Amino acid sequence: MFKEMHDLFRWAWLIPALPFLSFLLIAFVTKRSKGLSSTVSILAILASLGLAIAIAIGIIQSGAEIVEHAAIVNVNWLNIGGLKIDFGTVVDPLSGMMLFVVSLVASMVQIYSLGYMHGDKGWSRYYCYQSLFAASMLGMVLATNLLQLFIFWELVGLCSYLLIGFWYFKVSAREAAKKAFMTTRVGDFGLLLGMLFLYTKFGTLDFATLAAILNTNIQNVAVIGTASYVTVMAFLVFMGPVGKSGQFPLHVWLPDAMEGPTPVSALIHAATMVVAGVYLVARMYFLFVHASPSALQFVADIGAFTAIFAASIAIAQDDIKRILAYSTLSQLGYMMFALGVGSYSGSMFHLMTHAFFKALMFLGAGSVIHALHEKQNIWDMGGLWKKMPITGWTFFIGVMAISGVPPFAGFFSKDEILATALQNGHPVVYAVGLFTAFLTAFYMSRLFFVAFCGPEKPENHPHESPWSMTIPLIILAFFSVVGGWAALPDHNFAFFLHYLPLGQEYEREAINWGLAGISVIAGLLGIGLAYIIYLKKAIAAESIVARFPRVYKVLQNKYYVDEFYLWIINNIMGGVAKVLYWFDIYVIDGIINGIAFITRGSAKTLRRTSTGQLQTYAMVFFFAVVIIFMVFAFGEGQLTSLNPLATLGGVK
Amino acid sequence: MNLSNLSVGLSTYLLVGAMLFSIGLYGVFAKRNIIAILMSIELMLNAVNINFVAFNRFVWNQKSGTNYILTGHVAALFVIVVAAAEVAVGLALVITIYRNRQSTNVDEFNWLKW
Amino acid sequence: MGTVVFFIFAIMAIAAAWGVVTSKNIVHSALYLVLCFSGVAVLYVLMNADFLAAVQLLIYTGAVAIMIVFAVMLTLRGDISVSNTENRHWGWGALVAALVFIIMALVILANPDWRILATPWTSGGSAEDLSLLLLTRFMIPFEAAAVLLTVALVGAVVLAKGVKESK
Amino acid sequence: MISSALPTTNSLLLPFILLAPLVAMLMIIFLPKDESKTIKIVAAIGTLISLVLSLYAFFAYDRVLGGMQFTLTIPWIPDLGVNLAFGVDGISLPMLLLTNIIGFSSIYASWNMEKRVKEFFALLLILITGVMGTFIARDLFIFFLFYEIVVIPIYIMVIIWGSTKRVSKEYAGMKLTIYLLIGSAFLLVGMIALYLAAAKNGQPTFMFDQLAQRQDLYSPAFQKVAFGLMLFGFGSLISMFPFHSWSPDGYAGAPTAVSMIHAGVLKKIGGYGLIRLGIFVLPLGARYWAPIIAFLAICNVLYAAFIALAQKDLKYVVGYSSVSHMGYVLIALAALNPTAMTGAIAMMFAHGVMSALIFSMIGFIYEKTHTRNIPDLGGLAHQMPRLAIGLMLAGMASLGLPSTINFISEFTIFMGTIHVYPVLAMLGIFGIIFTAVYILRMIANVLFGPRRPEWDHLVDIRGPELVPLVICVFVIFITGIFPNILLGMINSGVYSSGLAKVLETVSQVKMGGLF
Repeated sequence: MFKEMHDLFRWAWLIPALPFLSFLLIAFVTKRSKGLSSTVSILAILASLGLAIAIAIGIIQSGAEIVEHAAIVNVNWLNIGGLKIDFGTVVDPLSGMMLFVVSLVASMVQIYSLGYMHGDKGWSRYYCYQSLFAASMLGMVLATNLLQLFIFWELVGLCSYLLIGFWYFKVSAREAAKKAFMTTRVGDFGLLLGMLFLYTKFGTLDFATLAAILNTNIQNVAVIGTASYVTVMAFLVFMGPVGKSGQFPLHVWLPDAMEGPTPVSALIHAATMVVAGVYLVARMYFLFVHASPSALQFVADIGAFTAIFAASIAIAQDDIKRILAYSTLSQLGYMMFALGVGSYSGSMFHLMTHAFFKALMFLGAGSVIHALHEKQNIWDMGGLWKKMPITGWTFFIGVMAISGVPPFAGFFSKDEILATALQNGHPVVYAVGLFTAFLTAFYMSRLFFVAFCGPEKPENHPHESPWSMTIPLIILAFFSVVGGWAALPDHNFAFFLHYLPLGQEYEREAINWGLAGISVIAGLLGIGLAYIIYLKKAIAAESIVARFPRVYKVLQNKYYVDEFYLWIINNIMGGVAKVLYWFDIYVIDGIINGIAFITRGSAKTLRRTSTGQLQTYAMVFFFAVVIIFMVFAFGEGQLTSLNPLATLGGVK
Repeated sequence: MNLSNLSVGLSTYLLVGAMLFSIGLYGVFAKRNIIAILMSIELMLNAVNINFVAFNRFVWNQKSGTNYILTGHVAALFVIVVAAAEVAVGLALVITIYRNRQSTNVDEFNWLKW
Repeated sequence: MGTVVFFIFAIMAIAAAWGVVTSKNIVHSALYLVLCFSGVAVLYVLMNADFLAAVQLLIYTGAVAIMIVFAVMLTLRGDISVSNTENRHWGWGALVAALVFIIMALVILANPDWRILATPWTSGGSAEDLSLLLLTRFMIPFEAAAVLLTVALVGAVVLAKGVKESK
Repeated sequence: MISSALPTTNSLLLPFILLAPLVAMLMIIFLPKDESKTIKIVAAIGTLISLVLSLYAFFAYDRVLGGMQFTLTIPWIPDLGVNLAFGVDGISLPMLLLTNIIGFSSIYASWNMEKRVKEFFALLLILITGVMGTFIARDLFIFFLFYEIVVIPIYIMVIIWGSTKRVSKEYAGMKLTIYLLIGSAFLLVGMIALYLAAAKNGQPTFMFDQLAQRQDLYSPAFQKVAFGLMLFGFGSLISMFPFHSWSPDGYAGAPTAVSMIHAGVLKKIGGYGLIRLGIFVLPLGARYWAPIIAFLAICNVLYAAFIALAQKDLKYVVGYSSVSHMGYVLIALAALNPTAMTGAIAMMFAHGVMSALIFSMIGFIYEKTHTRNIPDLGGLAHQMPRLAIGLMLAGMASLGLPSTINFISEFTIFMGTIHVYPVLAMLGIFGIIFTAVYILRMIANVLFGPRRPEWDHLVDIRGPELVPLVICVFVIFITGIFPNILLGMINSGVYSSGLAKVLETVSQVKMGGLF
């Protein structure tokens, strides 16, 4: 059974290869034909989806066997003295889950875009980028080593850059794309450095080999070095995810990335690319486990802080996509701190469910924006539920899912994370997580009540979106409901994603309904509060704002982090750049020009000796003859041996 | 003082040549008129010729073998030929320059200046 | 006898050369030049170079001197009595020339190999001997000299005639 | 047939590669002035032949056998030991291929040239020939000869076809030439010193391999001095800080083709020479100077990257960026280990193709808009999408995007240097952030943003103008996706030429450095 499956797993490389082929086809052949481009792209991603589903089924059937022996295929990619890198595919539960999620969301988004991008001038270009993104993302998931992962990691970054700036004529889109690339680049710096240290120390970047070395030699200081060395590497590697997954100091690019087309935001900046960081930490989990506890504690702290930080900002935002963006940040923080507190499977579970419901909500928001002709402010909306029933219902499912209301998907994953946090002795993180869950429920229901309920706005003439947009919504809504049931009856998602640090045995844990109840109550409280404020208007939102004007202003301005970075870039970096440029022009070049000036000056003086008079020249010539003769005749040292007078009897 | 004891040897001729040469050199350095300079050059050439002939007379005369005989004379002859050619071309140049510049004054010829 | 003749004509040649470079009148200079050449011709005779003496008289005292006089005639402007003045650097020129002379004299006088007195002349020196040499041993230089003279002749004509401005 | 398999046989392949552009140049000289189309076609064919032949050489080269192949040795001046010796190994072959790729592209990048076409292409072909000659020479004398040949056409081309911006083109050309000549003067001194030292055993030679074999004739003190001289010479060629200031001014002043060749390959002669002459022949000197080179290299990386941030002229941005990238090559050379060395050569190749592409794109922008001032440009992707793709891909390659050869080169360099100079290498890696900042800023401000009506009349690049784009992009990505094509070759060069052995020996030598 496993053998046969293994044959299937050998074909995993086709999953990224098909979209890549479609990318090449669109770029070089079908570019001019809109219909053909989208058809090629969607067919490719659907084929990948089919293959991903087949592989996922194969993994589930293989059970424990594949957990212990991941199906790895490697082909040499680069082989030079001191550096040997393979390219390959790894099929294990983790990658199988990611393959399924990515290809599902990607194909939904591509189908959805048929309606959303209708009539756009850059249609073929859009599908071209989409295919490239799908290829890179799927390739990243399948990577067997850190460098391969990094290559695709950067490629998804490139696609993100291209797609954020898809409407390149918009200055805001252009700037957002630039910002996204630069910010993630800062994180990549650390990741690259971590990679280099890892290779220098262990001579490989292969995940399996690295894990084996670390697992077997962890006490061996000669091989590993001290624990602090591993810790440093863990911190460096973590910088990459901080950038890519928008964790606290480098989160600034993600909200701005909403300048891209909404399906892009759904795919890249909610469901797939941004979770790449989480995925990377999960892949490299052995490193974090073997590092000193501070590494994982750091991951947990950063994640938890991001979760609450972004959630608090989301409360004060008015733009529907920005609210969703901050919500994404907050949920990413959730996944990150889940990893930090040791809830590996919980984090992956949340990654999956979040992909479903966040993609759903983004696509729903896209549907709304499409219907309202590019209006994004939630206060300009209202009463959309009646006019757009499918969008409304599916969005409602999304809100329920993210708020952690059972039986929707978010409940199970969130609960698992919170339960593990408390169990593993992180009460503060647990509290933060719980409060974030409350905030999440609050701002999501705020969004929902304001935009979809309440009175209609007369100036809006919304209508339900075409089938190409609603069908993906329905499919994603379906997964947002049932996605969490994978954990039933117990917290057994870990069966799919088995990770055993240091040979621990997996223990099946029942859902602690008491803890679950607390988090459900937190969610319901949030929804209720939003209901009271925004639908019943029992408490006027304005009065709250009026009571805490400063707080509101700070929140609305996102704690001024952007301004701070801008100040650094403009004043510090720009200033240094100007100073150095000044130095280059006036000091370095000045020295050069100074030498030239001295040369020219001395030449100006010396040229006076060139009178142009032949007689003077002749005179100098003969005078020189006399002098030379004198030197020969009366001089000492080497020249005397050439003295003609010495041979002639000498005058000396 | 017996004049016949004051014999004339090679070095005497060479001294005469050297004197003529130095006078010619002075002329080349000091004269303004380009024709005078040409004349001074002729003086120097003559000085050289004296040397040729003198060496031929005093040194090679002593040596046996016909190979050396009169080589100095031939050299002098060639010098005269070259001098004649030089004078012809040189004077033609002087006339050309004079036509352009209305002057034979070397002080005014400073085209070689930077 | 020969000694007396030598000194008379050597001193004459040197004095005439002095006259060439010191005379203020360019025509006088030219005449001194003729005198100097003649003196040198006599020195040639004393050194048994009869043919060279004849050539010296013909070419230098004759042709070259006349050409110089012609050139003077063709170019002369202004006062003839100041036609051949010294330039500003004549002092320096004199110094350098004197230094060169002193060095040459030192070399000449210091060299014992050159303290040679005349021995009887044995080598001929007639036009016949020379022509034999020129047409055998120095054939190629001789022809080259012929070519040189022709080129110089043509060159002189072209230069003196002046090139017409081409369109 | 059998004899061709023997490495000792003389091969005429390299002379043909060298002669093809030269013959084209001679044909151009005899073509009438007005036949500008024919002139361009002849130039293109000449370089195409070279390109095809060098591609053949690249793939026909036996990587297992290694060493110098396609050799040709003709004694030239036997008394001095000068041989007309050609040959390529895994180190020089990529550089030869690079020269031809860029040479061919540069002909097409100047396809719209109208001023003194005949002279321009004749000089360009001389330039290409000269650069090629330096890379295939196996004899120091020939190497130097070709290097000097290169300088002259560049000067003339900058002065006549250059453009005046911040500095006048005359100043730029003068600065460029004088820098190179001063560098080569020091090189000449070092070369003669080396020659004399090597001739002590009575058999004078200029051959690189024989010079390298006579290690026992060079005392450590001599090596230090001679390497210092060469470092100055080659360092100013590769724009090592603080001898870099010719580079931005020169590129800004030079016409497109010259910028392409200069930044693309000519600069690399510096790095190539440091390897071929410096490290091979004077390993102890290299060891002594290595920490200084590494330090200056990091100055290059960060200093130039910062300055590039403050630039407004496109060519200045790229000029400083190229100074910055050369820092990576230099620190890799200073690391003195095979991995870094492979990375350095790969980086030279990668940067060459990339800068050729970026300069040709900027050349087209300038040709069409008559400005290179970034604030004046904007939204060019509307009018010229193909050009935008080219510039963007070049920019991506420049900032080391994976799947471009630049990334692998940088990665290899970092891999080779990080354990030799941890702190400096980290600072160098930090430079990639600044690179991203200035490249993205440039791309964003030139290509993207609202449509500007004043550029609506611009026509996108088409026809022959596409050639540099297609070739360079193809090379960047094909070698980036299948790096073994290039890095395998370089690796075989580093190991089979004995460089790895030299490096191993030198790394075991204990000597007091400066730091």
